[in-house]
Amino acid sequence: MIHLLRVPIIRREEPAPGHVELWLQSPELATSTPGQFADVVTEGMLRRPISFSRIDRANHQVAMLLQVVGDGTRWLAAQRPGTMLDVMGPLGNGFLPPAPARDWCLVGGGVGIPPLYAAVQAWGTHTASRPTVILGARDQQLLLLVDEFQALGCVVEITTDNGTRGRRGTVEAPLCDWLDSHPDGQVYACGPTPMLASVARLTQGRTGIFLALEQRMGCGIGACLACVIPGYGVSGQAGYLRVCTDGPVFRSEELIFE
Amino acid sequence: MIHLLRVPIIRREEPAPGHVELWLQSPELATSTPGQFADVVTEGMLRRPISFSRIDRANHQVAMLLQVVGDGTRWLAAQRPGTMLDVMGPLGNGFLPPAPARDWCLVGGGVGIPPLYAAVQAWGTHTASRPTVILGARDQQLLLLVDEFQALGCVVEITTDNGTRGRRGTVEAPLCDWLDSHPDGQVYACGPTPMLASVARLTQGRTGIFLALEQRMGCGIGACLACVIPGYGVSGQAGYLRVCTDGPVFRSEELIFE
Amino acid sequence: MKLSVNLPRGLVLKNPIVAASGTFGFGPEYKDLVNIGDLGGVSVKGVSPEPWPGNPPPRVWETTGGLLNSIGLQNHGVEAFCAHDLPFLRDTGTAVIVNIIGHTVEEYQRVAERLAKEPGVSALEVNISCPNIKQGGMSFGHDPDQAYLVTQAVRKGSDLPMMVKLSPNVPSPAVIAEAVQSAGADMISAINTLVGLAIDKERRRPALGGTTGGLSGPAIKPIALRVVYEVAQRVKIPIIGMGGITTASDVVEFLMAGAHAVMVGTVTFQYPRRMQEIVAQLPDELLRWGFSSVQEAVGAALPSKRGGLFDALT
Amino acid sequence: MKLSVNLPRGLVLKNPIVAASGTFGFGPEYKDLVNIGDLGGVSVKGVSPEPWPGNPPPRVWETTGGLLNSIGLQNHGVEAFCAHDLPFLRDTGTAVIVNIIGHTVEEYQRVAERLAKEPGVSALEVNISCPNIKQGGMSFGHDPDQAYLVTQAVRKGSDLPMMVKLSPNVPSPAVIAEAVQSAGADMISAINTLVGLAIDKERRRPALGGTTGGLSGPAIKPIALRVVYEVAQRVKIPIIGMGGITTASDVVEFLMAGAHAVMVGTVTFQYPRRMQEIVAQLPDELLRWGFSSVQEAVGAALPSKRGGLFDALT
Ligand SMILES: Cc1cc2nc3c(=O)[nH]c(=O)nc-3n(C[C@H](O)[C@H](O)[C@H](O)COP(=O)(O)OP(=O)(O)OC[C@H]3O[C@@H](n4cnc5c(N)ncnc54)[C@H](O)[C@@H]3O)c2cc1C
Ligand SMILES: Cc1cc2nc3c(=O)[nH]c(=O)nc-3n(C[C@H](O)[C@H](O)[C@H](O)COP(=O)(O)OP(=O)(O)OC[C@H]3O[C@@H](n4cnc5c(N)ncnc54)[C@H](O)[C@@H]3O)c2cc1C
Ligand SMILES: Cc1cc2nc3c(=O)[nH]c(=O)nc-3n(C[C@H](O)[C@H](O)[C@H](O)COP(=O)(O)O)c2cc1C
Ligand SMILES: Cc1cc2nc3c(=O)[nH]c(=O)nc-3n(C[C@H](O)[C@H](O)[C@H](O)COP(=O)(O)O)c2cc1C
Ligand code: FES
Ligand code: FES
Repeated sequence: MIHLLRVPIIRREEPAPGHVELWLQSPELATSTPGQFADVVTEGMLRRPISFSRIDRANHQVAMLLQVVGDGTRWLAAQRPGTMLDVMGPLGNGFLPPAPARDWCLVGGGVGIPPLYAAVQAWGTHTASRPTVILGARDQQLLLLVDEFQALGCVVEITTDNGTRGRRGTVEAPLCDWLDSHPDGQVYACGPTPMLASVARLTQGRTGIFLALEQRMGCGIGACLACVIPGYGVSGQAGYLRVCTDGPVFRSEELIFE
Repeated sequence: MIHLLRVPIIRREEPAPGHVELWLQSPELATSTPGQFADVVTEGMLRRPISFSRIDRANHQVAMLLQVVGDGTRWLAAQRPGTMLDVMGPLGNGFLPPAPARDWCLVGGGVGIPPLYAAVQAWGTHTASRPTVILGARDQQLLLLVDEFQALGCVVEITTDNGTRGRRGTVEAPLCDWLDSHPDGQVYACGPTPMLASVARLTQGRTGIFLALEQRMGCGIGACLACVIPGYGVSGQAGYLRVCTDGPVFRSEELIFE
Repeated sequence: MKLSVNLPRGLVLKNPIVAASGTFGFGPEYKDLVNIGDLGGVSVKGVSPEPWPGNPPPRVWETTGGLLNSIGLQNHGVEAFCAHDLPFLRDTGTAVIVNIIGHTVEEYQRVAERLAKEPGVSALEVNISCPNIKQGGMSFGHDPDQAYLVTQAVRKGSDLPMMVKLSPNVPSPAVIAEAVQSAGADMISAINTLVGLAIDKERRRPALGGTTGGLSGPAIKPIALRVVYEVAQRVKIPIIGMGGITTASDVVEFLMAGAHAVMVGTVTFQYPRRMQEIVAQLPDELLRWGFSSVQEAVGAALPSKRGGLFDALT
Repeated sequence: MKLSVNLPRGLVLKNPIVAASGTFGFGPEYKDLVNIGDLGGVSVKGVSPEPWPGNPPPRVWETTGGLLNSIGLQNHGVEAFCAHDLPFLRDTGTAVIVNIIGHTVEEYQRVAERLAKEPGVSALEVNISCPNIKQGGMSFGHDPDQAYLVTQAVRKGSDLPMMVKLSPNVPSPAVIAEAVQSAGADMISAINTLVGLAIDKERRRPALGGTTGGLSGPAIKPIALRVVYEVAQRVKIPIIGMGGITTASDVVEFLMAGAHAVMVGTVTFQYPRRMQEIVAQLPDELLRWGFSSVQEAVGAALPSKRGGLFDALT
């Protein structure tokens, strides 16, 4: 059930330079599954899609971790506790939890990291093994939630393009290592499309690989067909899938990357 | 000399319901003549033309008395002391002072009243007789600056359309009376165009009748030819005159009202 | 206040607020959020005889006061529409307007014939902004003769109330309106989007996957009002006006310019309930400007209603 | 960074920022506020052979992100312009572009001939959005043949560098661009305003004295970019782009879409010094997107520069 809500900001933090995390009080949003998102009114013509970095059902709270990239996120990041936001959600399909007996690994880049954190929070303790988390960024300053993942008991591997922290390079190398040592492992990935394309390529033939995509959106609820990406529909035919309602989380075999 | 200025609001008052008076600190604007105006940046695409209600050369201050009629004036009226406004001015031609030996009368309606008050402030004490001020409004609530005119020693006559204060009706009746008893009197008028048309008709044949007009403006400095009204140019030919630079104050014989 | 609008061939809208094609999906998408039965009507996204794939993403881009879209008329074809979408809409109690598209005159006629057989369709809206693939891709809506032929074919295909939707990308949409009126159109809807483009400086290419896109939203309202105002003086059939409407005040402007009803599009993305809010506010807004019914406002700013004052100096 | 732009027939702009016709008067109006010599050029308001009175007021009306104007090309004629205005501009050190208008082909030619004799004119800009009174008032800019004839006549009348200014109110401005190129135009300027209308609900009539007006400002930027992008692929002559520019970032978009220089209009009313600010910021803005000169950015988003990537999926 999708709701149109006015929800208060109850807490605001700045976890990294240019990033702001906003806690919202909302029983409706707190029913979300990790990977789902909300669409928020800012100042532009369209709402802005933002995932949940934390989902606290017990306390009826969710959080959003924003990177300031343009006018909409700048406006949102400037809001203070007490402000009411105009939010539509929860939207889209979230991640399915890992199969009880299978190992799992999370691969995140940039603002793809927050929904993965929500996933580990939700399932971290009910699974076969503690998950491995591979985080990539251009620079160490852009890494998000490293300590939080560690606090949940995850094995965290870091890569930076410029080598300022962890391995120099992309997430591909540590992911290859992990895949080699976990032949039946499942992967959850969220981040820039080229990263997701790598993950899809490296995991080809496996099942239980979930990728969360981004696309520019219009309506956020499946009506406008703006947010499409190439993939295979229910019929198995190649065509366009909607990130807002068919996703944002897809099984890798549903998607077509060129 | 026209200036592009950032000037601070130093005082803010609410002289009547829906009206706000803002005092600005600016040596440049304080050189203005009564009847001149400034063009202020608000939120729209165009600046908003506003006259000065007070010009205090000694203290380098001017005031603007605003009626809230739309988004621009609403924004301006909401600004607080300390805010810097983006103001262009002084603009246009002001009133010429009355001839030393002639009686004078001021006829004002709505937001046409403030510049007349600036005029009396500037000249009130240097003239043959204390001026008569005829103020018209739809309702007594919309009358501006009555006490202030009286404090300067003016004879104030009031008309309201609904009879809630002073004579019921328009400014025409008291103006006719005044004109009858002051055959050589000069008139200064500012207000809605139909009121100015009446003044022009009733004063036909007289000299020294000054009318301050309003028109929707583009540039405010004579470049776009948006703010025109029908009249006679320097050549004496009928055509369009610019309110922003040929006016806003015109001699009545320059104007054509139909 | 009576808000209902009577249109040709018995089409009745319970109020003059209709969801614009392409912004309200094929029917069920907004059902969690909008009480669809409260709307005057819903015009569904364009439906073609066979499925159309649409354009590559990205498909939307924001501009000042506007939205560019290059959806490219993606739809799963008239059969799927009749099977999966129409049954939902039919039961909502709103007028169901099916926006139809084709690449040839025959394709338009085929969709119209198919829909004529299907219960629950209140009216057809013929979108003539599609490229005519038999005539080198030039839009049907850019040429009065082409527009005439499409309208005539749809008229042959169906007895449903039919409106033809004008493109604003021509010097005189009123000429197209005259052509479709004479070909049997019952109503005009106007306007469709204006062709625009945005640059993605980072990728050094046009921002939209479809290169150009259609501009909608408040930015185009003055153009929409101009088209409605001009068309209203050239045809006798009613006009459904649209383009940039976001408030009840905007609706009154379109009525005064000559529209009998309006469609509301882009604003729904940001405020899904705005159409319902407008319906609720419309009576007060009409009264505010001195109108005691929708009908009274229609054309109130047209020269014919203003007794020749039209070109006088203010 | 080198900002100067070399254009046909020896026209050199010291930078690519030119004041758009009709928004900077006839020259001296902004002299208290703007250092005119810092601008790449000034295009003066349209000049006709005889004085034109213009339209009744009101002549401007704000819209979302845009401005409607119905000035109606008021001007005091070419003789008064040469006597009173040109001498001022000639001495400012900026390129003086004279926007010329007429109601017949002969009128355009007459203004061009008169200006060809006058020292200090850097270029002519032929505004073909005027109604052709010999052909029933249809705009010269809406028909390639009419546009051809006007351009040819101006070419006959003068050897000055000449640009023809396109109307966006046609399905394909590129077709008009091809016509004027073949008639001898040295450059294209684009776009002029779009025809719009506003309703004054209080007076129950169109808001503008001229009924309809021209829409300018950020609202039309996507349409302007589309026209520049399309024209750049159809003609070989340089384009001066405009429509809704308010920042150096906008300028880079127009350059990437294929413009060699730009004109800046409506924003000047609100921020008279914005053009100078843009000139100052342009080098940094170009560097930010990886360009080390104006020339490098020109057409960077065109398919020809993108090695066929153009229609690929993102
Ligand atoms: C399902 C989903 C989940 C997301 N979760 C997060 C999150 O948790 N934290 C976070 O910081 N960001 C997230 N994003 C990205 C976020 O939506 C964009 O950064 C934001 O919309 C940019 O808006 P802006 O006005 O600041 O930037 P501008 O560049 O000014 O935006 C202009 C336009 O681009 C759109 N846009 C720009 N970038 C993106 C993008 N990457 N994806 C979709 N639309 C985009 C905007 O919605 C808007 O229409 C998510 C995106 C999607 C689709
Ligand atoms: C020379 C001059 C002096 C003025 N002095 C004062 C004054 O001292 N105090 C005061 O309250 N008002 C004054 N006005 C009127 C004031 O400019 C308008 O009320 C104001 O521009 C309305 O803007 P808005 O955004 O609130 O209203 P909106 O109605 O939203 O404005 C829309 C547009 O209309 C224009 N506009 C609306 N009404 C007028 C008008 N009457 N004259 C000119 N443009 C208008 C606005 O500039 C804008 O372009 C003066 C006008 C002029 C021309
Ligand atoms: C995303 C989107 C998709 C659209 N799809 C269609 C369509 O399929 N058929 C059609 O006739 N119009 C379509 N339109 C145009 C709208 O119906 C409407 O004419 C236009 O958007 C102007 O109204 P607005 O400014 O209220 O949005 C679409 C508009 C948008 C924004
Ligand atoms: C008030 C006004 C007057 C204009 N007058 C003319 C004119 O005389 N000749 C002309 O070719 N264009 C004229 N234009 C159009 C502009 O030169 C320009 O093409 C248009 O405004 C788009 O640019 P902008 O969005 O930066 O304003 C005028 C525009 C405005 C706003
Ligand atoms: S954003 Fe409209 S369908 Fe996904
Ligand atoms: S407002 Fe531009 S000339 Fe007066």
